[in-house]
Amino acid sequence: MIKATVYVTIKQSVLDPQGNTVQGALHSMGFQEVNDVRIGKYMELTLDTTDKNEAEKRVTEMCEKLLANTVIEDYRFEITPKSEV
Amino acid sequence: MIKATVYVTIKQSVLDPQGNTVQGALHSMGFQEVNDVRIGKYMELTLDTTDKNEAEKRVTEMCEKLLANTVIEDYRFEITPKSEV
Amino acid sequence: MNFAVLVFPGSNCDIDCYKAVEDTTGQSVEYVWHTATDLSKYDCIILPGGFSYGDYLRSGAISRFAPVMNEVVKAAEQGKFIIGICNGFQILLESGLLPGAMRRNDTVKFRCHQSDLKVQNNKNPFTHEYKIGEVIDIPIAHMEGNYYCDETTLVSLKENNQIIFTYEGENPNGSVENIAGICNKKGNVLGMMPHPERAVHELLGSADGKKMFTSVLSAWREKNGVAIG
Amino acid sequence: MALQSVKEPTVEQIVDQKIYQQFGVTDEEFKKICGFLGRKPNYTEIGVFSVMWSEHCSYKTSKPILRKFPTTGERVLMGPGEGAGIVDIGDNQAVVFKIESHNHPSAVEPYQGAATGVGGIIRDIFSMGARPIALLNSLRFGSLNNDRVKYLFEHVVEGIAGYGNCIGIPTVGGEVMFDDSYEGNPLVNAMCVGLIDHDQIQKGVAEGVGNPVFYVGPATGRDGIHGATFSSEELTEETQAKRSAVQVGDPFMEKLVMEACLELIDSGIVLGIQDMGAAGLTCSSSEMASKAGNGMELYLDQVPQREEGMTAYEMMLSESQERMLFVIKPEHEEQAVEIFKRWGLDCPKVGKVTNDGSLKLFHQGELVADMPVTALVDECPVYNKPSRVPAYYESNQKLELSYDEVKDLNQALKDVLASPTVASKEWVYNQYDYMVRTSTAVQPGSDAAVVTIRGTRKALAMTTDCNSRFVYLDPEVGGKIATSEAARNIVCSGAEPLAITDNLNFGNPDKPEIFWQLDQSAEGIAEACNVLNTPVIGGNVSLYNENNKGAINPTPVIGMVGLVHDVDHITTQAFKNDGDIVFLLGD
Ligand SMILES: Nc1ncnc2c1ncn2[C@@H]1O[C@H](COP(=O)(O)OP(=O)(O)O)[C@@H](O)[C@H]1O
Repeated sequence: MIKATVYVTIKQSVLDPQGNTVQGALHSMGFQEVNDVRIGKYMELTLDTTDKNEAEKRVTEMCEKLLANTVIEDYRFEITPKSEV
Repeated sequence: MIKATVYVTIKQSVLDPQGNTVQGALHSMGFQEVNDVRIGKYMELTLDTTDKNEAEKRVTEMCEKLLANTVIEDYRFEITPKSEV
Repeated sequence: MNFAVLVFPGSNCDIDCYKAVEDTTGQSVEYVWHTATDLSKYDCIILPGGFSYGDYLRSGAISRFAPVMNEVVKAAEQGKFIIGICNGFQILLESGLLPGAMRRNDTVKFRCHQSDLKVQNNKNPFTHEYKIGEVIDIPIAHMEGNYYCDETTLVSLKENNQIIFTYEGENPNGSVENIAGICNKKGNVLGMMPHPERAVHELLGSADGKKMFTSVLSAWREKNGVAIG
Repeated sequence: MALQSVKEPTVEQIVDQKIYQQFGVTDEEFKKICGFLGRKPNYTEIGVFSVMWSEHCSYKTSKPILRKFPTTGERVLMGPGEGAGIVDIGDNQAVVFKIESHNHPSAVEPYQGAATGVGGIIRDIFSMGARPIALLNSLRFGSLNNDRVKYLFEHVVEGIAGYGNCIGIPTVGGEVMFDDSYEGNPLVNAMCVGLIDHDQIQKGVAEGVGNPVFYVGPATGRDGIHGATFSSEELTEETQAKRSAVQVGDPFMEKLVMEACLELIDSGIVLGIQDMGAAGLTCSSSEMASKAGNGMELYLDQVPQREEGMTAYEMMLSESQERMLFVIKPEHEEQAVEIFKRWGLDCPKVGKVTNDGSLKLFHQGELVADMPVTALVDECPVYNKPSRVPAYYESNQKLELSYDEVKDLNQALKDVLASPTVASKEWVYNQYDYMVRTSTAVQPGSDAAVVTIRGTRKALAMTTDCNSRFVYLDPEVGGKIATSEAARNIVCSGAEPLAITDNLNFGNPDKPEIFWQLDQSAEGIAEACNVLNTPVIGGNVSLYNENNKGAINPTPVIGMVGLVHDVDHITTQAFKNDGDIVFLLGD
C-alpha cells in the first residue's frame, strides 16, 4: 500500500477569494498579524500498489486530469509507503 | 515574517462525501488502485511576527476559533521562518 | 430542430431547461443521459445547471469525464450549437471547450437573485435576436461563478468578440471584466452563469431569456435553409 | 443469544449497574421491557428499545397533547401517522408536506445539523411517493451580539442552503427571529412540500410475508448513534461531549437516492418504503413491520458498513444519512437493482418480512436480538405529565401596563426596522436557490411563497409562522395567533388555506410549567384549526430545548399550505401604483 499526499494550491497570480475572506475574518477577530492567507486542498489517497515509481506516474496523471485544474491551480505530492505512516 | 502551514482534515470517523465521490470518479477513469480518498484543506498563512513561540500560540488559537471546525475536523500546523521558504 | 438536455448525476436544472425549450420554441427536446455515446440526432445540446457530482472537488471537474462529453466535443467540432448554463458552463470550462476557469464568488457565498446582463455581442446563434448593448434581466444562482482567465486569454476573448454577456451594475461574483458569458472562437459553444431558462415567463419574474432560445431556433433555420413555418 | 462484543455490557451489568438509565429508560420502563421480552434485554435490545421509547419516536409525553388536534377533513387523504400528511387539491393531485426539527444537532454543529435536517424532511416527502417541490424553514437564535450565536446563525443558513441548493429543491420561504431565550439552543425547523398523484401514494409498510427487504443509500457508519435519545435530552456539558453524534449530509447522494426511489415507485413494484431518519434502521424496520402487522428479520452482515468491526448495536442505532428501506416482491428484485444501478447505487437485500410479529436481528451467523415489534412501536407508556400555571403568567395577569410616550416616531420606526428580527432577511434567502424548478411565482420576501403547478392554473401558497413572545405571554392565545397569522399569510397571497403541519418546540415537559405551555398552546392551535378548517396533517415535537439558563420561549411553529385556484389570484405584499388606495382591515 502506498499513501499519496496531494497538495493543490491556487496559483500565486490568481486571486484567492476564500483566502481573502478568511484573512478578513482573522483580522476582525484580532489576529492583525496575518498578512496573507492562501487556501488550497490537501488530499490523502491510499493506493493499492507497492511500486513507488508507478505510483508517482499514476498520481501525476490523476492530478493533471482531475485533482487539479492547472489553469488556476498548482499541485505537488508526496509518495510514502503506507506502513511508514 | 513567519509562514504557518495549516492542514485541516476530516476526522477519520466522520463521513467525507467529497472524498468518496472523487474516489468513485477516479475508479471510473481507470484508476482502480485508489483505495481511499480523504479531502481536507491546506492553508498557508503569512504572519507579521518573528517570535516562533508566539506564532505557535496564535495559530493554535486561529485553528480552534476559525480555521478548523473541531467538531468534525482535526488540524495540525507547521511554523517556519518565512526566509527559509 | 432537435434539442438535447444532458443529465449528469446531480444536474438539477435539466427539467427547467427542457420546459424552457418546449415553451419558447415548441421544438423537439429530449433528456440525454451522461452515459450516452451518440448525439448525432441533436442540433443543439444544452448542459444544464445544478450540482453535478455534488460540485465536489471543483464544480464541473468530474462531469467532464462523463462518456457523453466525448460526443459533446465532436458535436462542437461539427459546428452544432452547445449551451452550458451555470454548472454546464463550469463543465465546458473544465473540459476545455471554453477557455478559463471558475473560482469561488468573491463574496464566498452562494448568491441567488435577479441580475442585469448586457448583451455585448449579438452576432452569434445565441443572442442575435437581442440588440447589442441591450440590458436584460436574467437570474443567477451560484457559488462558483467568479470567471477567471489570464491576460493573454482575455485579449484573445476580446479580439475574437467572444464575450457575449457582462454583468451590468453590480458584479455579483468578482468575475474578470464582469464577464457573465462567453463563447468559443467559432461561436457555436456558449457558456454563461446566469439562467435564461428561469426567465421565460413573466409570472416567474422575467421573460427576457426567451430570445436566447428563439435565437438558436432561427439561427438553425437559417443555417439549414428551413423556411419559417 | 450469544455474541456480545467485548466492550458491550452484559445482561447482568445492564441490570446491576442500571445501564438502561444512561439511555433515558426509567426503572418502570425497564420492567415493562422485560415483561414484553419475557426475559432481560441484552445491550442491542435495550439500545433499540431506548430509541423507540424515546420522546422523539414514541411521543410518550406529547401524545395526550396531540390528541387535541383536528386531523381529518374532506380533503385530507392522509393525516398524522405516516412520513407526511397528504391533502387533495383536485384533478387527482395532492400536496404532501411536513415540518421537522433538527435543533440539537444544529446547536452542536450548525452547518451539518441544519443540512441533515433538510435532508431528513426531504426523505419524508419522497418516501411517500411525492416529488418534493419546495422547502421552507423556521429559525430561532439568541441575540446577534453573541459570537457563538453569530456563528450558529451563519452556519445554519449555509447548511440549509448547501443542502437544498445542491439537491435542487427551491427554498422558498421561512422565518428568522432572535431572542435571548434561544441562546445556546437555536431552533432549526425545516419543512418540505411535495406533489403527488393520488394513485402514487406510498406507505411505510412491510407487506407480504416472505418478501425481501432492501437497503439503499450510503454505507452505515458510527454517526449519530443515539441521536434520537440525544434530541430528547437537555443540552448540558455532558451531552455536548457526546459529540460522536455528528452526522454529515451528502445532498448529492440524496439527489441520486431520491431520483432512483421516485423511479422505483413510479414502476409500481414498491409494496412499502420508509426513510431511515431518527433511530435509522431500528425505527424504519420496526415501524414498517408493525404497520403491516408483520415481523421482520434483518441480516446485519448484509448492511453496507463504512467502518470496521461495527456491532449490531451500532448498526441499529446509527443515524447515517440518506438511507432508505423498502419491500418488494422477490420477482421484482432484478428490476429494482437495475433502476438503482442506473443511478450508480446498490440496493442490498438486508432482510425478510416474517409473520411472527418480532424484529429479529442476525449478525455473524447468530440471532443477536429478538423483540416484539408492537412492543417497540406501540407499547411505550404514555405519560400524563403534571401541569401547573407558571408564576410569571399569574403575575403578568396583574400587571399594570404603563409605557413612556414615544417622542420621536421617525427614530422609533427606524429602530424597529433595524432590529434583526424585523429587518430584511435578504442576506439569508439570497443564499438559497429559491428559483430552481422554475415554479416560484412569489419569491421570499412577501407573505407566503407561491409555487405554480405545471400544466394547471393552480398554485400552492406556503408559509411558516410563530411569534413565540405571544406564546410565552399566553400560550393559548399565542397558539391561535400563530395559526391565524399563517392563515392570513396564505390568504393574502391569493390562496385558500388547506391544512397545517406543526412543530412543537418547547422546554423540558417534566417541569409542570413547561407542560402547561405545551398543553395550552396546543389548545389554541386546535381551536384556530377548527375555526379556519385547516386540520393538522402531521408535525413534529421537539422537547427539552433548555440550557443552563432555562427553557426557550414556547415555540409551536405552524407550517401552512394553501391552494391558489387560479394563478390570476396570486397577490404580493408590495404597494403597486402611485395613488392606489390603502385599506386597513380588522381592528
Ligand atoms: N406536533 C405534531 N402535530 C401533529 N402530528 C404530529 C406532531 N408531531 C408528530 N406528529 C405525527 O406523528 C407521527 C410520527 O412522527 P415522527 O416520529 O416525527 O415521524 P417520522 O418518523 O416520519 O419523522 C407523524 O405522522 C407526525 O406527523
